[in-house]
Amino acid sequence: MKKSHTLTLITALTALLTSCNSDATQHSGMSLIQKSDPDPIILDEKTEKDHKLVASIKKDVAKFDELYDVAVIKGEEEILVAYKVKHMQRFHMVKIEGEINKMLEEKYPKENFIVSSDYKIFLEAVELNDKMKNPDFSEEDAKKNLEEIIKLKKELT
Amino acid sequence: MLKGKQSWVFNNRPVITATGVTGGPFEANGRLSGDFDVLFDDLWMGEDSYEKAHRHLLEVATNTAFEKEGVTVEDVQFMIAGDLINQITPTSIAARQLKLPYLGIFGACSTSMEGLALASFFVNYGGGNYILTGATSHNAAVEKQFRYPTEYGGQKPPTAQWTVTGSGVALVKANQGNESGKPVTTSATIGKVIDLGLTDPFNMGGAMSPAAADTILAHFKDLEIDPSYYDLIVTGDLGKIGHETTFGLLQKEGLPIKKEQFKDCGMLIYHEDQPVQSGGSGAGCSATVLYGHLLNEMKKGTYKRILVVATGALLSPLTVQQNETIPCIAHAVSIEMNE
Amino acid sequence: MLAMFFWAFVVGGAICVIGQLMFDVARLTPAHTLSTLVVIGAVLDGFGLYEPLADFAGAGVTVPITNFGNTLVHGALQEAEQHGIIGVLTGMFEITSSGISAAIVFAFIGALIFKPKG
Amino acid sequence: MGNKKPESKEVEQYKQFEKNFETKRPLFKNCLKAFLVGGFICMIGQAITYFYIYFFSFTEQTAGNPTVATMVFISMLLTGFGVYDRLGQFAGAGSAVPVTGFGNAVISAAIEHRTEGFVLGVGGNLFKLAGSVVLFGVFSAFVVALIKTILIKLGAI
Repeated sequence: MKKSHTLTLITALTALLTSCNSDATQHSGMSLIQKSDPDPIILDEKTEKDHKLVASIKKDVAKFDELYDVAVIKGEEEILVAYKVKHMQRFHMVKIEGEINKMLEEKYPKENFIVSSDYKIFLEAVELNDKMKNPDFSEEDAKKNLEEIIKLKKELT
Repeated sequence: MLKGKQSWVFNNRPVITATGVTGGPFEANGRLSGDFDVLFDDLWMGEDSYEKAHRHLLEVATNTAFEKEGVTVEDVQFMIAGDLINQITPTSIAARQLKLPYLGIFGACSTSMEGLALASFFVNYGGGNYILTGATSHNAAVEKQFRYPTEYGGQKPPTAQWTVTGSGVALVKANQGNESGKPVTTSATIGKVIDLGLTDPFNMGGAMSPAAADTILAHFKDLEIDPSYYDLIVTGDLGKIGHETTFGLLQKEGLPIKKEQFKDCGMLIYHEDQPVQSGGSGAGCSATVLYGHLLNEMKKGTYKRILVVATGALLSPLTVQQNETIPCIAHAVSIEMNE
Repeated sequence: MLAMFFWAFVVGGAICVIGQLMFDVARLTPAHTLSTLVVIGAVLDGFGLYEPLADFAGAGVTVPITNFGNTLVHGALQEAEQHGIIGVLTGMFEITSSGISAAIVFAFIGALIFKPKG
Repeated sequence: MGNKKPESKEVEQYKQFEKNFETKRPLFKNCLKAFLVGGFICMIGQAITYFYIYFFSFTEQTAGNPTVATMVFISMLLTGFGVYDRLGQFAGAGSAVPVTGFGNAVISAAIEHRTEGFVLGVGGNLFKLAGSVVLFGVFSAFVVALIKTILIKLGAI
């Protein structure tokens, strides 16, 4: 067989497997393996009322004992609620998502929610949370970032 | 001349005067590597397809036999040979290069003895001074045709067998009476097609056993002798399972055959630790082992008289897919040392 | 998440054991075995059982060939929701395509650069 | 056509007789090996899935496609280097059932028949082994999806 070709292939493979492992910070990186419990975030004008709202949302969602670790992000229109389901409960993930939606709709009729149990969404939420800590990460960027997350969630097949 | 129902006796004792035996890398690691004339360390043998490599095996074996005997194509009258590939093209194409009058034969893995029996018959009755006969198989080429692509990760059951990569050819020569110390063919028994309903292409040994047993029994019946006449009765490529089954069948028929005088080429050719499941198989199996190892042993004096029973499973991928049972055959040739 | 690896291993392994039993007990050829498994996957998704399994065991059920049947049905149903019956045909390869196209592309590349080892 | 002729007594007797000499397939050992190897392959698949979730914008739902593609790519390398057939002899269904086995079936056929040219050889034999999987996968999927869609349209579900 032709050595040169196979070499290129191997390098290609290794390149693929080792590429761009920079853009996941320690905190978010660990957030899949262990409970990270991020604080709720608010992306538009942060009134006392908003703070209460997101805190209570987080609390209410966390009440479901099928799941652990809840992240809440309040954008202008939508509120993103991402959570992790205890493994043995993953069979019922669809049902759980339904129940949470229902609960939120009833309890906070004014808000419109985007609920996801997807690791990726949670991961993004936590990353966004980290980025917020950085002062030169503007509110605009944050909002763009949230839109992207929501787009991700929408394209779930 | 015909003796009994299906056997010939060769009163003029045709001589197996020279042989050529080639093998592949897997055989080079085998138990009988010392008995091959030429061993290739690569399955491709410098050709660009397995089928061409297959043909190359036969060509090299043929030239080796010619050189040993010191003859050229001119001295040889006929070529009687075959292999396992569709329409035995590798052998036919080799015959094209050799420009010899050619009889292509197909007896699956029994081709070697079918050829030797016919060649001996011709020579015995003055049909030629020199007749070239032999059989060839190439593991990858045969796997490709009968099983899966060679790189496909299919699991072979313990009943499966490993197709030998190798070619064994012999020059059968009219006996001028001055042939002492040379092996001669004294009789042959042509087998019937026997099919006892086995369908598993991964258990050829089991399928071929009844054919082997039938031919062996017929041989002793026709020639009115018993197994003690031979130092060795060797089957072609039954493998472990077929070997034991056949031995069982022969005992059931009350044939006084002893375990130690009953062997199988498919079990001789490889080491225990080689991944060949039940043993070796293929047209090249009996050909390489007989024309290499066994004749060498006879010249050493280990055996005086042997009976070689080459077995063949006459199936094709098509018949297998159409759930046909496996028709099998076996041909026996008796070889003795000329005092 | 570590639990995910564990269950992927167990469930994936179990599916392979089923395959092995079809080889050795039912004496099916690989082609028959795999075809059967694909059909099973399709039927399971028809009953809506495949997705919960995938949520639970991840690659344990998305890597075995059964997933091929599952994704085919999935794509068909999704498309059917939007375009009605005809979507069943058009949507079939919506999701599955990657597996087949990858196999075809890499097979050709393989044929270009590799020779069978025998 | 599968000609199932009524089996004669002789055939029956011989089949029984032959069974005694046949080496039994090591069922338990085979199953164990299939379980371990198959499970391991799936675990690698899981790792690749998480790799795509982490470093690219794939969610749990969408990461399946790149994962399958990557597995098939790996199986091409293993097939080409002559490893996969040995693995198959050891693992049986453990390496045949995962999608890598599907890849191996297609790729091995392609490599094998290149000597007959790229059009008639590779092209003609590509799906020699895997074709049946595609056929039955697609057709059963069609039937299942059709039935389900009709039932939904009729409001049965």
